[in-house]
Amino acid sequence: MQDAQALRAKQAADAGLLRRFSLETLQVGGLALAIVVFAIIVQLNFPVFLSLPNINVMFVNFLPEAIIALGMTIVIITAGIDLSVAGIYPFSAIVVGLLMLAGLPIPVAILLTLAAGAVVGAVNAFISNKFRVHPFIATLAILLILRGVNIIITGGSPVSGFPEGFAIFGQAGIDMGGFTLRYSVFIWLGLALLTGYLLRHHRFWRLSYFIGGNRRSARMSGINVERYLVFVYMLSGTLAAVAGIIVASQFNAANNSYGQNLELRVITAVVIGGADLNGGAGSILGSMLGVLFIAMIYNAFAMSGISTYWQDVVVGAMLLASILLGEALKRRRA
Amino acid sequence: MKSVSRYLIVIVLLAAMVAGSVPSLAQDVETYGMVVFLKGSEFFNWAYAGMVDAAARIGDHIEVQLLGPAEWDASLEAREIEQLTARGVDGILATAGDAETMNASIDGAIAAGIPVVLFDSDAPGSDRLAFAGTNNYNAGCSAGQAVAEWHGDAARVGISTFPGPDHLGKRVAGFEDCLAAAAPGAEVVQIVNDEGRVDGAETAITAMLQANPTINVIFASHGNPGPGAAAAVRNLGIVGEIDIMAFDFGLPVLELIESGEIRATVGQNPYLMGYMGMLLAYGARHETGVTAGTGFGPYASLVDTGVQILGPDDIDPFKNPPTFE
Amino acid sequence: MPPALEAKSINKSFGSHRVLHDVSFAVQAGEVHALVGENGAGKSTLMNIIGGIHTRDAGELLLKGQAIDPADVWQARQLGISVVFQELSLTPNMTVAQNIFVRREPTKALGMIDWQRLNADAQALFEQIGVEISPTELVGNYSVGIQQIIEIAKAISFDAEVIIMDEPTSALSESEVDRLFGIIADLKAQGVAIVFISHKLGEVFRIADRISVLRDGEMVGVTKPADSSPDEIIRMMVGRSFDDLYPPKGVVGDEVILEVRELSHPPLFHDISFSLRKGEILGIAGLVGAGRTEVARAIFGADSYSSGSIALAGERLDIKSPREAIEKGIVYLTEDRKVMGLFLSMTMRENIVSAALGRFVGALGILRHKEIAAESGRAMQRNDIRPRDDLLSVNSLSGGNQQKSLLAKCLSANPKALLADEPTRGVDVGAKVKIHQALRDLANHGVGVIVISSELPEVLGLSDRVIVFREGRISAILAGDNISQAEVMRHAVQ
Amino acid sequence: MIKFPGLPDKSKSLLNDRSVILALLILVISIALSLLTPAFLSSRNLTFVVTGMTYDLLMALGMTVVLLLWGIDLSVGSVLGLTAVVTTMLLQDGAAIPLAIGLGLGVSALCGAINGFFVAYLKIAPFIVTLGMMSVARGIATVLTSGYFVSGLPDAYKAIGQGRLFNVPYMVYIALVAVVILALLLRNWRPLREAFYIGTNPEAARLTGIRVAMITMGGYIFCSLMAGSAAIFMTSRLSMGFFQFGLGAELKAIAAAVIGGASLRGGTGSVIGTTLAVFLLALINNGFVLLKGSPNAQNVIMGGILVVAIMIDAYRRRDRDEN
Repeated sequence: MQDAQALRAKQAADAGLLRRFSLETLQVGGLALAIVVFAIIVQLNFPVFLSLPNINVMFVNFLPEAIIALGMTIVIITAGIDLSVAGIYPFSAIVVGLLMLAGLPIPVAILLTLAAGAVVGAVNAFISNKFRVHPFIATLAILLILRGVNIIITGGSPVSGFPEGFAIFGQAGIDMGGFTLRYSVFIWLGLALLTGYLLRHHRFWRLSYFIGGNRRSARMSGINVERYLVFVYMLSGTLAAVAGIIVASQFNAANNSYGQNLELRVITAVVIGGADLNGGAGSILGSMLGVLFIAMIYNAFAMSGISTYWQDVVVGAMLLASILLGEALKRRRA
Repeated sequence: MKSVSRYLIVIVLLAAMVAGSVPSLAQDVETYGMVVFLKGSEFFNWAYAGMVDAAARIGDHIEVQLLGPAEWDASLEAREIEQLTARGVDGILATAGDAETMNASIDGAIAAGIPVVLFDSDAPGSDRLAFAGTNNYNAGCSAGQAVAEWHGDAARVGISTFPGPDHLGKRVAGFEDCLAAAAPGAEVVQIVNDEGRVDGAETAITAMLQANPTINVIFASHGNPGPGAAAAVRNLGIVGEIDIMAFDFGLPVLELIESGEIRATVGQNPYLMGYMGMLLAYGARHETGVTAGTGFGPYASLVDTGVQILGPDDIDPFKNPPTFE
Repeated sequence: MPPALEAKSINKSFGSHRVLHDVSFAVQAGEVHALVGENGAGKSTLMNIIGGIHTRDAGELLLKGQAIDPADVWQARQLGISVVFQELSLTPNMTVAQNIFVRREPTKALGMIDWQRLNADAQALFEQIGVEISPTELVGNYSVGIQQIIEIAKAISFDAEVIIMDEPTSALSESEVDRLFGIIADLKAQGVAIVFISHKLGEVFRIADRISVLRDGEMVGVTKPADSSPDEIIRMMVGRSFDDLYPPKGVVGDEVILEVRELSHPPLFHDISFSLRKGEILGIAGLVGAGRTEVARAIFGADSYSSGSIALAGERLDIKSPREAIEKGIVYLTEDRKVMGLFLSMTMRENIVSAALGRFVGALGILRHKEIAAESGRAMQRNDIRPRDDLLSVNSLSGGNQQKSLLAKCLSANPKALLADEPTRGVDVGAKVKIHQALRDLANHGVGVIVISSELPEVLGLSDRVIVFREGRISAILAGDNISQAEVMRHAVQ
Repeated sequence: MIKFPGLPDKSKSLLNDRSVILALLILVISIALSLLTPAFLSSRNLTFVVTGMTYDLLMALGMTVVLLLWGIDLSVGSVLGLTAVVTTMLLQDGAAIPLAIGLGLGVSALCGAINGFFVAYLKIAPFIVTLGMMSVARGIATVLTSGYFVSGLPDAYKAIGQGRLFNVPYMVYIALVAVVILALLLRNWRPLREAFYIGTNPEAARLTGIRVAMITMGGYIFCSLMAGSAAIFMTSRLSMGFFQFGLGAELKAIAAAVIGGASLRGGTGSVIGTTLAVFLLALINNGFVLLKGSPNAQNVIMGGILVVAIMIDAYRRRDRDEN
């Protein structure tokens, strides 16, 4: 009786503005607001900015990052990190190309490539689980190895000359007049909606929040954390392979140079989107907004003709600013 | 909610910065973009200077801008071309970090009616209108011939390069072929990976020279290993015993040529690449009625900007590279 | 009728160390069976074997007469055995309902969670056990006490036939303990078998139907509360008797060491004023969440306060960090030794001298290792920390010795005033006596000691005066030899 | 009588068991290399192996301290680039050498201070803070130089990296002195001893009266200063400044520190271990060139070494992790 009253009183006291919304809502909302304001200001100066062709380019250009960010979000929710995506991405672009050039039918080549991405992900998880090293180190090792492997299997030269039907995944699309709405956008949209929905509502996928929030208690709840992480890293690897296949199709070529610093761009986007590197927090919606935000900054640079030398400075500063925002919100609620 | 507003202030400042640099949107302004595969390189700055000067010659209604990824990633470069296409610029000068990767984006720009001229490295499989640049095989060849002249059959060469970029492969192949042709007794002893870095070149070349004391020539296949090779030779205290053939004329290379530590460098003509590129693109934008696209008319399809082997007497014109902003 | 759960001749060794030796134990349906023993006696290991965390080397587990062999916690729970762990198994960033039903969420098609049913189920569960907790609130927003109740609700939700509670009251206030005991009585009436592990003999005698005592991995006896007494149980636990858990009180001087005036930090605490005299042990009682820890941490500079003043030996202090407090001579012994007190993977020596490194530096901050070793050796002996090897990592010590190390760490800083927050939490009787004695010795040497404890007998037995906290305010300051538990409780709740 | 045995083995002793493993590996590889190629075992070659590893060593030492504090610093490579550019541009403009070096190091210290401030006082995850700084510092270096090489450095400045004593470059001595001093300090100096406490349990360290924030910030400043020192050596040795100096150096430094015994979970780290690890990696690189290995395989080898190091470490820890 006594405590119930005290509790109610406490809840009433806590029900300030900040408490009424979840942290996630606030962070995602703030980011969405920032995107809108930014877009309006750029639009006022460059009327072409919000034209459909330009918006299309913004999306298409960061499609690989967006797809990889889906997996990275879940990895980060489980308090992990996956640097190897920047190796898997060119690796799968090369592999799918080599397999097709070897005469395999397109669907077979794609399936084998997706499987290869999943296997690399499984290796990441295996090293991290089995040898109890932080995934940062395990995936870093795999990233270095893959960068080397990519050079070796291509001999340093590009792979190209893919069969015609392959273009459907990254180049072909619906003609919208001024531009082509690529099918790959739908692939991304489908994957994003699917992972977003599952992560929110599916019993198994939600376990990632438990694992990231308190690994020990996840174990106590009978979750096989190690096995779950294998799933998560395989997912991340597979999504990186999807992105690699799309980019190979988009450029009708594959090259070991693809994906330089891609891991950092993806992590930046996911973190700007509100995911917590300590695990337990993050959302697909937030991450996608994060990718959009970065895509807009890059595009605004191309638009404005400001020396692109400033690009790195601005992206870095935005990252820090968004973190400060997140911290400020958290502290205000605490 | 104070923190949110603080966040917004940052955004507004950023946007204001973008907005502040807006060019006047007068009707007759034409915008041309240059896309390079490694932004922030002295070499491409020369090319951009050529573009800027050519644009100024055409008239002050021409605006130019430089874009490109900070790291060597051909797919990022293709993205920049797509962004310029979406923006609807009047012409694009691009250099192909990887020819195959660039084809689709270049074709997309051409399809959108934007003339695309390649410079420095070509994408011959694309619909690009023209190429102005060095024939990399020939550039390597010139270096090979020069080395053959220096040492004849006695030449024992170590090469510093890094795996990946297409044009480096061509330079090395040209070097090897022409050296073999001009001096059949000469030999390429070892090729090392400098990871594209100056300090990487120093470490790798130092080790190479010790493993192979017979080496008397080092060929640097790109701009960075030249100074690294000089440092390596200095390390071993054999300055003067090893001839270094560098590539390009970055200021450190020039300095080392003056001091005698580098014997010569393969000088390309990036300024002309940018200058010609601009003229070619402008020519394509404003066709004259003379049939174009066949290599005859206001723009040619291939312009070889050539190379020259630069020794101590040839380097003065390169000592004051252009600056921007 | 076979017992609800029976363990027969369980043996378990870790490496060469034998933890359980032929232990047999049984609990009937509808019975509350207390399991007591010193730390390291093997209680937790026994429960971990029953709960599926550890595997046994030999022996049998029978659930209602059927042999079982749970491979992990999950399996054990599905068999009907739920362990309520001392370290909470909840995830703070998820809602209450999600935590309770993790992996068992009611789902719609394809494994999609049915959120409405999930929250309704949790609501129903809380109504069943008569508590008011919001299923949609994040667990992290509730106090440890409430979390403990959520944890128990989770155990109940498995339709458990056997519920094992490992020190369930260690973080609970008195009223929360009452609530818990009400729940236990209900469960008992429903025929659930309950194993109740606790150090608090008062509670054990209050609720248990039978008491089993473990000592050094062997079952030394089973008895009924009516046929026994706390003294006898203690004798069974330690193999010898204790006349008194508490040292004789000392002589309190007149000189005030610590003077706290109108310290406030709404909403946590308001207008806290008291003085601590030289040689005095001042007890602070009150419910968990009444602001006791918060005040101590504010005095120590670990958290801030909004108004009021603190003076040490007449000198007004403006302490902003624990460092300044320690330099001035105020030391705080934290209630949570693992998270906030000790450096578990570091050696005992490094732990003991950690707060006093400043005393062992020479020019330019270079440490004098010889003096450090000497100080650490002295502290090991003075506090009777075993094993007597200060180069072992603290990880490898028992809970009691860890707590003694924590005390040694605080003492090595040469405090003038020591704020000891739950100095004997989770510690067995033997270590408890030693810690009590150490605190009294300290007071006798002229140090002012404040003891915050949720165990009323401890507060009363140890303290010269007792301050009672209620809802962030001081509700009474009691002095004299004959303060009664009832009197303290009255001030704490009313 | 209580006995006082020597210092505990864990990370306090100059030679912990990780170092022994590394030393053995180095020995094995050295023997193999000297049998395989005569060029390896010359004092000249070894001198240059050591010279070549100096930059990596300085950065790995800085990283060791940051890892010890349960942090990470991804910005060291960029800070190196920025310091290199700032120092050489000042020299190019005619600034006095000490002034240029001082300002250059000042810039690196400032980067470290900003990292440290965010991490220590605002309590933001170091991974993200330094990721941001990585972008910002590299970006500023790019903006400053517009991509040009910086050259025309005074001879007296070049002498720092190129000068020799007994045929060994000065910077090797300086690096050795840095190793010895840091090893001693890590064992005996109060702030660095306190870093072990902070890395093991930051909250407990705070309640123990340790200046957690200040020491953490100091660690980041130190780490950046080491990167800045590497920049001074690199620019004077190569007689040039370039904004891309140090590209990718952060991953090398982290790998070396981890192979040398530091943990990403804080609280451990060894100067000797890190030094040996850097040496090991340099030896392998050297052997790779001496044996005329294919340049393409180098990355695979480096990644493979990291994996092997992880496995060895897991094997070594297998007993400790029992509980």
